[in-house]
Amino acid sequence: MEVVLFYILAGMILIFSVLTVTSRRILRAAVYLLFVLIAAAGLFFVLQFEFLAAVQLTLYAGGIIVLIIFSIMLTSHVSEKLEAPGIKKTAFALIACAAGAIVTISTILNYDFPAYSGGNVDASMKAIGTSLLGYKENGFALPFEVISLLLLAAMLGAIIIAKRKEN
Amino acid sequence: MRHELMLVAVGVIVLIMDLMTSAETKHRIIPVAIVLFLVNTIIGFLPIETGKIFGGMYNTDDITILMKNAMNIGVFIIFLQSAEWLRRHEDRFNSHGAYFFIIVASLAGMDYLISSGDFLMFFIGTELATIPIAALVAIEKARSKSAEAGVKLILSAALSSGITLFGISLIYGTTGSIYFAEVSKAFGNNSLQILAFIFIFAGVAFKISIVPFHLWTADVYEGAPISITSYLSVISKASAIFILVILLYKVFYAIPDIRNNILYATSVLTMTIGNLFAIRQQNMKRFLAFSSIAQAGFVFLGIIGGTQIGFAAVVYFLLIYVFSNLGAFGVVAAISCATGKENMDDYNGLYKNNPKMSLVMMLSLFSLAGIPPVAGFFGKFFLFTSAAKEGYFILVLIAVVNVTISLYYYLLVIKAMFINEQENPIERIDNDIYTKLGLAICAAGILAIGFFGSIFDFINSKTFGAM
Amino acid sequence: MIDKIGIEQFMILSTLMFFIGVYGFLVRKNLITMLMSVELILNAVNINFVAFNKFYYPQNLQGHFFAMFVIAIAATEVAVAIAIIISLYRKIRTIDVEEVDEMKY
Amino acid sequence: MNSLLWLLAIPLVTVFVLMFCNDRRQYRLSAAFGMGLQLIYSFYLVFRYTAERSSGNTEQMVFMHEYRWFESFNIIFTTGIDAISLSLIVLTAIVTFTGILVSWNTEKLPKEFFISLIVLATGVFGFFMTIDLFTMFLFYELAVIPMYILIGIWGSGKKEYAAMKLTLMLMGASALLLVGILGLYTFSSPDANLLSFNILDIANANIPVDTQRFFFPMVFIGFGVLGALFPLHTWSPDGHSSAPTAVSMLHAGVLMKMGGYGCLRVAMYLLPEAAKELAWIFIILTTISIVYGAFGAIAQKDLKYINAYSSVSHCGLVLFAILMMNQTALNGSVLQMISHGLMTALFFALIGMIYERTHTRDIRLMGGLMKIMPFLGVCYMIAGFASLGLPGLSGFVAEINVFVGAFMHPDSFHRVATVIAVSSIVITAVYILRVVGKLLLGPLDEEHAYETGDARWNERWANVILIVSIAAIGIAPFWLSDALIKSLQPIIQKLQ
Amino acid sequence: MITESYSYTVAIPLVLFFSFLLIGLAGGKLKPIVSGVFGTFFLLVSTVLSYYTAYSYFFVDGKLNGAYQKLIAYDSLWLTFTDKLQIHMGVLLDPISVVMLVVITTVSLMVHIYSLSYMKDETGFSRYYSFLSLFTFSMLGLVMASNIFQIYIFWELVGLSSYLLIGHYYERPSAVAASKKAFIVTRFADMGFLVGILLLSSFTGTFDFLKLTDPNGSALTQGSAISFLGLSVMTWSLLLIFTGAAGKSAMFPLHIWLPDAMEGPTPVSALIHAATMVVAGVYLVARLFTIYVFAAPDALIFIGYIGTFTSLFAAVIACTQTDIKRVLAFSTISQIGLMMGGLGVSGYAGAEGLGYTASMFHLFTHAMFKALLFLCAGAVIHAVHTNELWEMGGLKKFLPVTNIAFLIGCLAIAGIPPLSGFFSKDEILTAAYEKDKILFYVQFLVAGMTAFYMFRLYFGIFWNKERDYHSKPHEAPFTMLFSLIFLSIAAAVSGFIPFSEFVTPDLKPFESHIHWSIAIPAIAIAVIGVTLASVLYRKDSDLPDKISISLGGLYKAAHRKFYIDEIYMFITKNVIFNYISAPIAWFDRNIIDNTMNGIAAITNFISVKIRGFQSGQLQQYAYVMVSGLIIIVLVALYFMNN
Repeated sequence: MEVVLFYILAGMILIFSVLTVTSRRILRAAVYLLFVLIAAAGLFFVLQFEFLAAVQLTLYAGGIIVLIIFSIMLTSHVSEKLEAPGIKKTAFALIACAAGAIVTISTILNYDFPAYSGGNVDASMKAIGTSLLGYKENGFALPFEVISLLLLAAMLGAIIIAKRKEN
Repeated sequence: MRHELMLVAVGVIVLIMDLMTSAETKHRIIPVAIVLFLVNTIIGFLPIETGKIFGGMYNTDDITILMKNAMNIGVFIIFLQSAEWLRRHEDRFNSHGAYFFIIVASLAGMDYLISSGDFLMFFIGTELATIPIAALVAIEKARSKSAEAGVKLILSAALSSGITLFGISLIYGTTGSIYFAEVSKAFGNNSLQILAFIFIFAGVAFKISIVPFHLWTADVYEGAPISITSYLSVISKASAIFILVILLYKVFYAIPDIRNNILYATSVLTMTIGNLFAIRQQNMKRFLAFSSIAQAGFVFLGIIGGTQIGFAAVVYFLLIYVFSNLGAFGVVAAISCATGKENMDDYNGLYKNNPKMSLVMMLSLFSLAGIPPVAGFFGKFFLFTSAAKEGYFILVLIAVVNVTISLYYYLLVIKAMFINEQENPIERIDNDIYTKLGLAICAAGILAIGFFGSIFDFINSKTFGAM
Repeated sequence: MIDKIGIEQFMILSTLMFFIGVYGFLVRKNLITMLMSVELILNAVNINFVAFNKFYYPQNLQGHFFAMFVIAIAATEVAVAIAIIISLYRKIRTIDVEEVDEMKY
Repeated sequence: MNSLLWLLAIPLVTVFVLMFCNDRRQYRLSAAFGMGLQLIYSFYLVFRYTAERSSGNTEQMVFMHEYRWFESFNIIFTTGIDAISLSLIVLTAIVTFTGILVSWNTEKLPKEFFISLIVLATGVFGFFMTIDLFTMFLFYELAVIPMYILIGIWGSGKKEYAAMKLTLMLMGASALLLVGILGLYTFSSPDANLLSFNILDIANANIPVDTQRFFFPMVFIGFGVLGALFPLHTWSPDGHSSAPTAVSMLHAGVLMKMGGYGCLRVAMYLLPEAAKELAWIFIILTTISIVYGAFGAIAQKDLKYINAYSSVSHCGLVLFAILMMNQTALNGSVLQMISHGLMTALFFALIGMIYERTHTRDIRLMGGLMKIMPFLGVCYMIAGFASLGLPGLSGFVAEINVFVGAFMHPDSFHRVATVIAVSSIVITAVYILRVVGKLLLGPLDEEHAYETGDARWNERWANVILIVSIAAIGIAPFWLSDALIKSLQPIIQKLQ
Repeated sequence: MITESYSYTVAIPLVLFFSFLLIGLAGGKLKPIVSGVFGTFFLLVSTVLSYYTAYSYFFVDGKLNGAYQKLIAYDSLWLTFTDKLQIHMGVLLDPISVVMLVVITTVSLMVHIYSLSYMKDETGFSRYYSFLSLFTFSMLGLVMASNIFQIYIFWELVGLSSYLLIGHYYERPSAVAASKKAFIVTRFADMGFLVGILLLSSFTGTFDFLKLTDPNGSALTQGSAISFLGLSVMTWSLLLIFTGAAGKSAMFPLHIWLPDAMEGPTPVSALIHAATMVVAGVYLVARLFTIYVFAAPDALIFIGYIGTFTSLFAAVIACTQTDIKRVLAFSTISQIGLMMGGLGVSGYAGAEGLGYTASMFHLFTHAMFKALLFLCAGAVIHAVHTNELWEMGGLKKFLPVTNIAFLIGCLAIAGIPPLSGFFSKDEILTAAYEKDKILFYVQFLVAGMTAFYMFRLYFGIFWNKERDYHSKPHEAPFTMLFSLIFLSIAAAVSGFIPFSEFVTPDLKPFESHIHWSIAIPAIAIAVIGVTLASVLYRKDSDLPDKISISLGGLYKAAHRKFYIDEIYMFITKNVIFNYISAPIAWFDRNIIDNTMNGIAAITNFISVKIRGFQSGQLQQYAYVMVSGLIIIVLVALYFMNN
């Protein structure tokens, strides 16, 4: 069951990823990206990280994609078709990415991964909550706090840039 | 942790004040922010406990504290130098508070970065240091270059953090931890981990602008407001170098050969290419951008041997680099702010009307070039010495040849200021007290650091060597 | 069950996704689509983290949290990036990356 | 305070005082006063040194003082002098002082000029008084850099090109030198914690011959470029001809000596085995230098170019002598450094004065100047005679030491090289007399509007000081030579 | 042998050095005549001391066990090369140096006195006297030198003073050129001298004459064993030293500077270029004679041949010159050639040393009569303001004293008894006859030619047709005449000095007497020469022109000094300047310099070429980044797996 699900999701991810980066209609690309993200959330479900899947759906699918779509609306016409990238550019990029992928995958395949040792991950809300606020090892209070600073700063930054001139 | 908390406090106070002041009185924030930051800088020097907290996510030791203090001083100087610019551009963006807050937050990010004990804090620190700054890069709405620079920075930064993250994920997968201490134990000599290491290295190298990850640098430096350019070229670069050393010698120390070969090659490439590009630059900011790329190449000479003294030389060099580069940027900023001129040709005959600024510029450039008796000489000399001690004579030779090339273009600026003449040289510029103070601090630092050998000895006593 | 799949499959998936993202970043002409490619990259990383967490290190939640923070940071990154892109768009009326080359050489 | 530190303190205080002066009178008076004091002090040092030696001090270096600087690298600023460095210090003091006298009427930015000049001199003083490689290198670069500004601002002709070329070539050379110095440092002790930059310490270290072979060329070329080693001498003609008078004096008179001194003190002394093995390459190069420079000078038309090529030839002789590695030749090389320093300073001073009056340096456009400026003319002839090695002037003493020393080698390679080198005395005579004939003698070229007037008091003093020094060495070389020989012994022992 | 009693001799040159400094530094402020008187006074002091030295050396205490001693009268260390090899400044007294002292001071004093009026109206009078002092100082230092390096030092200094004095009229381009030529040619020769010294000292290990010329010493044997290109190293070094001597003494082919040197004031020609400096080469060979004769007889033979050839060569040219000073100059060359020839045929011990003695004798007498001739020529030129022989004539009635003096000089040089030249020349011819007949015949011929060209000069000046003079020539003032008279007497009587009693190679006197079998033919040929000259030149006739036309090319060649000057000109101007110097200068500016500039240009070129990387295209940046990353990975993995 999970195996099948995995392959379905993986297939979805790959196909939609490819579509995301190749579709010439920008809005469609955004939608394909959404599918990729949802599929990834599906994978998280399969791996029993329900909370993360939820975060993925809300933040990514809900937040980021919406943001992206808004910005697309602001900057381009919906019907507009993107120019296809130059052949040379595509070819070079393909070569580089293919080479990268081949190298990485072959390295991965050569790596002697240990056997599956996982049991059930305790990704319950309680465990997540304790970890998130823990300040001992495997506690994530510090990053959690720091990221709030990041969010504040980034928000301010985004605001002062996006704000139109006041005159 | 005090440094970071202090910074957050300073940032928040400034931000609240910004909210409470009206548009007409906005400029009053500037002195307050500067004084607050000065207080913060001074407090940073008070003794502080070292150790690990948050289960090892956050480490401090004497050398990180020293580094943080140095960065504080640097940012203080940047604040001093940007006061004039902020006042003049008041109408363009009405948010001094945001400006100060973002820089302070970003600085806090760097503090976290160099204190980080795990990859998560490393990653968040990096992003905190970069993302808000990207916003500031794009802040000058009147100039399209500013926005272009912002786009280039944030997109390439995103790509680089993607690459780093991929590496981190592989490290996590193969070692089972994101904590440096545990990763280092499990890290070994196998292909996948080396691949992961290189991915992470690429991410950090991007921040340091190491060839071939450097191309964003010049465009971003040129487009950004000068104070942000100085920030990126000095503080951001310094912290990235620092964390690179920690990664190389506290985490990935098990692969000395590969590490050294990579450092060797990238170092040679970086200084050579940085220099070759710098030769032809006309825009001062772009010029300093390439010069700072080349400088980063030299730093690797201190890192490559992996000795304690080498690391001390790196920190010492960074300390000097803060003063030298900020001195140069300070002058560029003052001139750009007063006249809008940023080209080298505009500097012709600068000495005639602005002798003091020309002298500060000269000192800074000499320091960058490594000419005695200013501090840069000592910084470079020690980098080279530490590499030579480990037998990297050819590398040192390449480096010193590059120093000579770099001298050429530094001399071009000096030539413009002192030797060339033009009919209408830049008029006498009356800098405000902040700029003067900022330049004076730089000049004093450049002149003094080399003479007090104890500074280096102090650093050396605090640093760690190869594991 | 999940152990039937094997970590390699996850990793190949993520690697492919990663490089598809990189490819997108390298060829897409629109700044926003480049940003979307970055999201692909980050997601690929997340899959890795989560899979490793699940497969080998279930005793704690490091991979899980890492993925979470990555998502959060991705969000801020996108926010700021979009703000800058829009600001740029206001100036030069285009978001074609190939036309963003006022500064060069 | 250590007696040697005054050599740094006096110029630095002078620079400091200069910063607060505000008219030309004050600038030049304080500069002249400071450098005059330095000159007096350097003579006082000679006195102290002689007293020290006669009281039985047989240390290699006297007035040794150590100032710990960078403990971590074991960098210790160590001062100390022997007769070689002392005589070069005195030379520097003389040339600097006369340089200031010659620049008495600098119009353009006089304050900056004097400051740069004194900073340059400080570098040279520092270079000669230290015996640790780190500080030596520091002062070396300190002396080279003000050159750029001095030539660039106050120079003439293709000054920017010349300044850049000079600076880059010298700094390029210092790149090699730096690697060499770091190599010496690295191999100065088998124990990594006891590495040292101190020359005396390194001299005691047994550096493997393979290593020496690697570093010797670097150090030798590094210093050699400053000593105008063929084919890396091309900075010299352009640089000297574009530089203002005092700078040419200091550069040709003193800075080029740093090259020779460095070759002797660092390359030969610290890397003796490699020196013996590789000397032949450099003997060939320096022999070419000697003859090539002299022939080059024959074809020149610009007074400064003539003198610059002549410097190539004479400095070639310095390096040539150093490579001969015996007491007489080494003594000759030091004497030649001093002698060339004095006479080339005199030459450049005179060329500057003549130029000031005729507004040209092209010898084809001048003639019969002896008639209207006899004092300068006589001085020029004396300089010329010193240059062509006339007995009674310093050049002769130096040259015969070199030739006699070089000829002590019984093999034909050295002898042929020596004979070729000896031939330079004829070629030198040719170009010197050619200039003297065209410039000073013959009918007066009335067409050129000469500013009449012979030397002014400051110029007279400058010339007289230099000429007296040249003649003193030429007439009574024994004292100097004897002191030098004693100080050369440690180096010679290493080279045996 | 070191002696204290002669230590005052060191003052002989030093007085003059002081005089040089005094007049030279204060010259501008003194009245010209005061400088002249000062100079003359100091020289007088020197002269008196020299005479006293000569007296006490030769007649009081110079001799020990029947042989004259080499005395070191003064010695001080000047420069140390090594513990063994040192340059001393010293005074060596032996017969030849004492004789030279007398010669130099005498002639110099005469010239000083003569110049008081001769140079009276010239600018640079003080300068002239200071340089004369310098010259005399250097020359005295040269002859008194106790070691070969000291000789070299003063050798250079006399060269300098010669340069300065030739160029006295420095506004005349010809004088400047002549002085330059003199200096450079002798300098070139000195280079050989220096190399010779270096070579000699490198295997004998000493510069000291006492050691070098000790016939029993070790110096003579060293170096003879090592050979180079067929000759022993010793021979090489002595030949090289002879090069120096040849340069100074104007031996063929280094003679070219001497005729030109006549551009200097005439008294200078008398002093330097006739009596003293030009014989320094002879003196040098005589000084080293022991070593020549024992260690390198080949070199000595060579010297003999060179000297004799030069004497013939110069005599031929002298017959064709029309500038009276140049005739005298070639005559000088010719006579010095004879001296060299005399040295070349000499042996060492006893009467075999006749050549040596004769040579020094001739040096002595030649100094007197040649100085006399030059001073007379000066008086003539003073009177008629020209140097051209054919612009003079019939002066005997205007210049009676000069006429007589000149005649005495001519008779002396022609070798007519009982004037001095006869005795010395006779000894040279005798020595040659005994050693080498070829040399004898050549010298014999030269003797005749000498008589011919000297009387050609004499008759040309004082007899012949009277020319139109701008102003009536008048006799020289008293100071000049005094010198002429003094020197006439010396030239007339100095032949009676029994030189072999005093000056011999082995320092032991021997008896010598006139060899009538050689003397009579010699007198005969001299008389023939005089007669021939009298026939041709006593009256104005076109016979000389006819003869010269009939000689054709030969005459022209001789008149043009056998084109030696042109050859030199070609070598210096074309070969050295155009084919060596100018190309080197070009090479330096264009090849070497452009290599350096080229490095800079290449750097710049690369910089331009790679700027495409910085295209401003974000995606290209990213592409470089990604591909860079992948390349690093590939390389790293490759190295790891290998």
